[in-house]
Amino acid sequence: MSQLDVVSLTRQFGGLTAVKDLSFSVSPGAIAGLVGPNGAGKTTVINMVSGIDKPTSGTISIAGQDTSTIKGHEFVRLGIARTYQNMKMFHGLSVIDHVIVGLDSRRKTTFFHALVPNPIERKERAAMRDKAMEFLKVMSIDHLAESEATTLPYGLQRRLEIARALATEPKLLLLDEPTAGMNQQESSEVAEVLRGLNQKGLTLLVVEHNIKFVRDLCQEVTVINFGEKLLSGTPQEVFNSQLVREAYLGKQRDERLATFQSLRAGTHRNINMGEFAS
Amino acid sequence: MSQFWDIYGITFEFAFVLGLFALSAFLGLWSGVLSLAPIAYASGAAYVSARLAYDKVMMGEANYPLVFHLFVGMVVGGFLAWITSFVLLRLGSHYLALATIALVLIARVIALNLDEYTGGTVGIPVPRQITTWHILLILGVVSVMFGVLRKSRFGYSLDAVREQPEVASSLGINVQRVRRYAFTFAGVLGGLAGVLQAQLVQYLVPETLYVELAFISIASAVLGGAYIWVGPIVGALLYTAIPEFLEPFLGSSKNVVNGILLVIIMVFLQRGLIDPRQFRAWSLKRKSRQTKEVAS
Amino acid sequence: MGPLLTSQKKRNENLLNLFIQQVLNGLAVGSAYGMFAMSFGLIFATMGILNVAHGTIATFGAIAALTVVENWGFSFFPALLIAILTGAAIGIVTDRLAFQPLRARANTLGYLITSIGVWIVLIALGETALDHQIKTFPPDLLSWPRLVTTNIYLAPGQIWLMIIGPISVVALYLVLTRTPIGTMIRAVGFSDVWSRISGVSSTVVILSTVGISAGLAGIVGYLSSIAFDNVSVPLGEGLLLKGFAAVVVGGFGDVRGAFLGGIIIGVTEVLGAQYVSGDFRDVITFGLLILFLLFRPEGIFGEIKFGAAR
Amino acid sequence: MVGRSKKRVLVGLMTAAALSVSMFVGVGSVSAATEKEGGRCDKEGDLSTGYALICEKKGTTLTWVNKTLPKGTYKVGSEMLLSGAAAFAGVPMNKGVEKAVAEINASGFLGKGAKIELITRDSAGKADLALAAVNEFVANKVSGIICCALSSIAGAISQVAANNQTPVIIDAAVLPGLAKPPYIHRTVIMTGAKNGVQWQSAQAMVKAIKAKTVAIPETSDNQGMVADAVMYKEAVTAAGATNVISIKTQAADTDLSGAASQIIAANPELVIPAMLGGPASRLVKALRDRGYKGRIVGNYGLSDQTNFAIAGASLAGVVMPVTFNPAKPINKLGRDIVKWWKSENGGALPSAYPGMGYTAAWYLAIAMKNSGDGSPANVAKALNKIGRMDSVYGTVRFNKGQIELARTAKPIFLEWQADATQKEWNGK
Repeated sequence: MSQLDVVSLTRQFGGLTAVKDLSFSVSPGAIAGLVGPNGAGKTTVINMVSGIDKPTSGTISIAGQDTSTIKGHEFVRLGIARTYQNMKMFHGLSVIDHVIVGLDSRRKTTFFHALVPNPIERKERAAMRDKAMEFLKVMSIDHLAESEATTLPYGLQRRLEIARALATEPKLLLLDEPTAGMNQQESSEVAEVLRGLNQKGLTLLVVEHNIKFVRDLCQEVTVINFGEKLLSGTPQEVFNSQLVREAYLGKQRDERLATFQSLRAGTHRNINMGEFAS
Repeated sequence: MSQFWDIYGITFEFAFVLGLFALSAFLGLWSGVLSLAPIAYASGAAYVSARLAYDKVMMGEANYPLVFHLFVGMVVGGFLAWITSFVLLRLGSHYLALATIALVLIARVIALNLDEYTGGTVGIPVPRQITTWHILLILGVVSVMFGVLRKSRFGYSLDAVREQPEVASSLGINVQRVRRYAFTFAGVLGGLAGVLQAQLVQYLVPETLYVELAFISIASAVLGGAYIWVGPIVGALLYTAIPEFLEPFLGSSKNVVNGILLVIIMVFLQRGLIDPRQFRAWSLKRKSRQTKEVAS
Repeated sequence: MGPLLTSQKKRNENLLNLFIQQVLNGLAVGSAYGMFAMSFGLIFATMGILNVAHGTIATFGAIAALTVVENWGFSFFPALLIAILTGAAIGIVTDRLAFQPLRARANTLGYLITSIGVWIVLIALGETALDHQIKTFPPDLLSWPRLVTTNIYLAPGQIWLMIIGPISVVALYLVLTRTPIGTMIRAVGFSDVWSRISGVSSTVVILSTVGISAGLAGIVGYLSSIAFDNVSVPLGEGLLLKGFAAVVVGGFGDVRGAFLGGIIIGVTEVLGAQYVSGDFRDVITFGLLILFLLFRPEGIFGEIKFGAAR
Repeated sequence: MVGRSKKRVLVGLMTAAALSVSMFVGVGSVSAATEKEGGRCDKEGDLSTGYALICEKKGTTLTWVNKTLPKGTYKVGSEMLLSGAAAFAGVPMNKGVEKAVAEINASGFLGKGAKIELITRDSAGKADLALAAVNEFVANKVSGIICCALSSIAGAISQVAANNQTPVIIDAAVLPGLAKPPYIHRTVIMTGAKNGVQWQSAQAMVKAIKAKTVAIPETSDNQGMVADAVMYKEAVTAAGATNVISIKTQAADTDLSGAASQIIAANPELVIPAMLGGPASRLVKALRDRGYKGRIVGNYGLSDQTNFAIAGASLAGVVMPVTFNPAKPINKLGRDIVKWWKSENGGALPSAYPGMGYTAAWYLAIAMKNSGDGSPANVAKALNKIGRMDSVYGTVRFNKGQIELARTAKPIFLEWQADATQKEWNGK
């Protein structure tokens, strides 16, 4: 049984088809890559897999369970966590607070515990702080626990984002362009971190257009363009293919259309301007 | 001091109650929702409480105790908020803001037309039972609640939902439920504040709790800082105190100065007067200075 | 039998005439609400500004026109131009002073609060300008066209509302859909990021949007104050409250919807007062509002066509 | 159904409470000793020199005010509508109050070196601001408070002031039952009372034109106007009208053309708007524009000169009862007020509002003078002893804290002319 099975996935926005009849799967314990030029529909796919968006047709199964009737916030229970291309930090919250938010699904207190001072709440709060600190240590950012998250450098924010996702104790971690806006040095650090997590048993699905990063990190790769699958296989097979090269050479073409699609998709909220600078 | 309190006591009482209204507006903002609806719930709650008191008094009986009225206010406010939340929270943010304004307009029309119960345009007298101490006590209790809330699981959820609802959802937070809780709790607070406001004015007409108060409570919350509960209270105090302070000097042209002040504050302090981020920055700076000193 | 039948027929005729008269009254006031809702909605959809001072801008359009008519003997059309220019000028000045400084971290809430500040100031200034009175335009300003039959009467102001209302919808719709500046306005409504990518100068777009919207508010203030004999601060406040309602009914994402919303509110209001009860008039209007909130929360035209809500 | 009928009874009680006392105390039913004694003391004083009749003790002769206040400053609180929708009335009223206080201080009326310090607060018609102002006044130990143009606010304020034993002079709010001695007094003439001048004007017109169908449009969200509409209906029915049509409008209505069409379709011979001045004149214009040919009877709000700026020549033929005719003041006091107003306002005639403020302030000042020490409690006592005083309305008397025109006072019915003047109605 695969960790993730995507079958005939299609997503349309009005007249635009962002993803078309896409199928692929991720084996348990693997580091998988989903690759394609900007605007190929990668983020749309990951949005659907993480429950933020619903497919127009097709099915997504996580560890064998069909997700079509599952609500967005319940995907956590299936062991899905994700990061974002543009990170989406909570303004005004400190680093440790971000991880505490990630721990929400593990908390036992209810709304009514939140109104009156009570020992149950206090105890849980302390426990959550300790727990959050562990995740910060895993990502080696525990010394920044009290800093304002949005003031951190790019690379550290990325680590924090992964820590926040790990706090939900996922089995499958989805990473949307984890190296966006990073230099070579930072990219390889991230790759190192991810490898470490994978060794502890976490399955990873990395969405990227940085080919080198994917080639070095991933064991299985699926390439999509204009929402459709070009091919899938091992990195060697995929990246030597003529088809993929062409797709990448032509990647600048219609970039604006692609941006437009992501805008339509409602994912433009905090668009990272660096993305479009090239 | 006593002289001062005699003169300005009632102003402070109104300011504290405005603080409660501002807190209920703040709760909406905290969950990422711009809602003026608490005033509509306050109106409903105040009318129910006033009517109950009126019936008692007209029958020559003793009024219900204050606690009863406060309880009624909270229950009515919370119930109305909970019921309407199912419709309102479906709406997108812009529509929601408009729809809640519409709700306040609707509340007035209902109050005018249920004149058998509300007295219509004539209004309904409200016996005053509260003292300044009651109001302070209530505000104190509510403040403590907000203090606890902020660091609780629910407070974190609210922070996350306000900043990044999508992320919150993918972290397992039920965004709609968090918003509904906040919305209902805002209704409870609104109902409570509505009963207090009616008792302060001692008379209830449909315009006592209307659009203007809705805008003022939102403005107070934002002016004081809509990122921590202290903000709305400070905002409400300022919003009440500034005109009172300007009145002797400016007379009726005080309104122009008031308006300009509001714009200036918003332009230069976009996060309001009380900004927790600023505090964190200061405390971090102090800490780092201390560590430096230790190191050297 | 003969005379009885005739009187019955005459009575039916009178009832029909009354109905037509009231529908026309409703269309006139609805046209005012609709135009206002359109201008209010445009600025809300495009820039996220829920401008509560918008009604007072309409009042200022009327005040400025009244001033030039009374002092310099302006006629109808030049005064209309003055109303438009005044509305647009106040809109642009308040935008530069109060809204522009917030734009870097644009959010609806900040705009709302500053617009409350602007509102307070404009009301105080308007009351001073009018010396706390209600005023009207001299009757000889506008004496045509006038519709008078035995049973139906429409004042020239009402007729102009009914003429300019639909014209302004069509014009605004065409401007937004067929012209480069309209495309840019929609793009800004869609996402300011998108417009930045496509190299649209946001200042030009913002100023044109504010100018069009506030200028339209000036027109509404001017025409309504003529049609309803009411140059006063409450005129604008009334337009604002009904404008909220119209925008909820019609939706603010589409100028046609907003206008239609205003027409629906206007006609319901007048017919409700005539055939149900003046006391229940607002109940009917706001009942309609609740129905729309329940069953058609995104307005008549449903899907948002122009500015996407951010 | 039982519950519902019980509710109705309660509402009845509620309304009765609101309408109590003075609704049913019309002109001519004055009881107290003041009237009897007044027969002997009918030489009227001139207020501007500081006289009013005081009934020191029930059953004794009315006497002139003869006490004075010791040297010092005596505070008076004044809650006014200087901004907001009702400022059109509040601003001139405030000028009347200020004028009276200036006269009182300049003439040394209260006593040598005794002066009034006026504390004016703008409530903009908001109950919370008004209450805050009253509390401030009470804390400042004012001798008395002049206030309240809106009935809804008057109720709340009166309660607070009475609890603090501070006298209140209501200058404009007309809801029946607001005057409640010893602390709450009212100096606005209840023209809307049963058998009052409005009642008389409506009946006179119905009889003059033998009207059968009468339309009564009302401002249905203003409690004073709603009460007026009820009174009008009773009056015209009693005078012989058989078909009375009620039309509801609201104070903030943008458009009155619907209401006008509705009235015209009903084809009445007489329209009596129970509406505020501004909307009433807008309705008159809308009616005349639509070809309404019948008669119109208004209230004093319609007599204000500013209405001509709204309705113009459409007002011609509109008849309204007034208690003060600025074009033809009945006494020196009235002439002085008109002269003063004209000189301050480029020759324009005053509305009724400055006279209302002026009267309220003088009423309070007379009581302050007679209180001996200016303390609120004694001022309240002194207020209750004022039997008659001179005013712009002529000699007025006080009955249970409510001002009334003397029984002999002939109502003045004015008729608008097409040239913006007003003449006394000839009864046709």
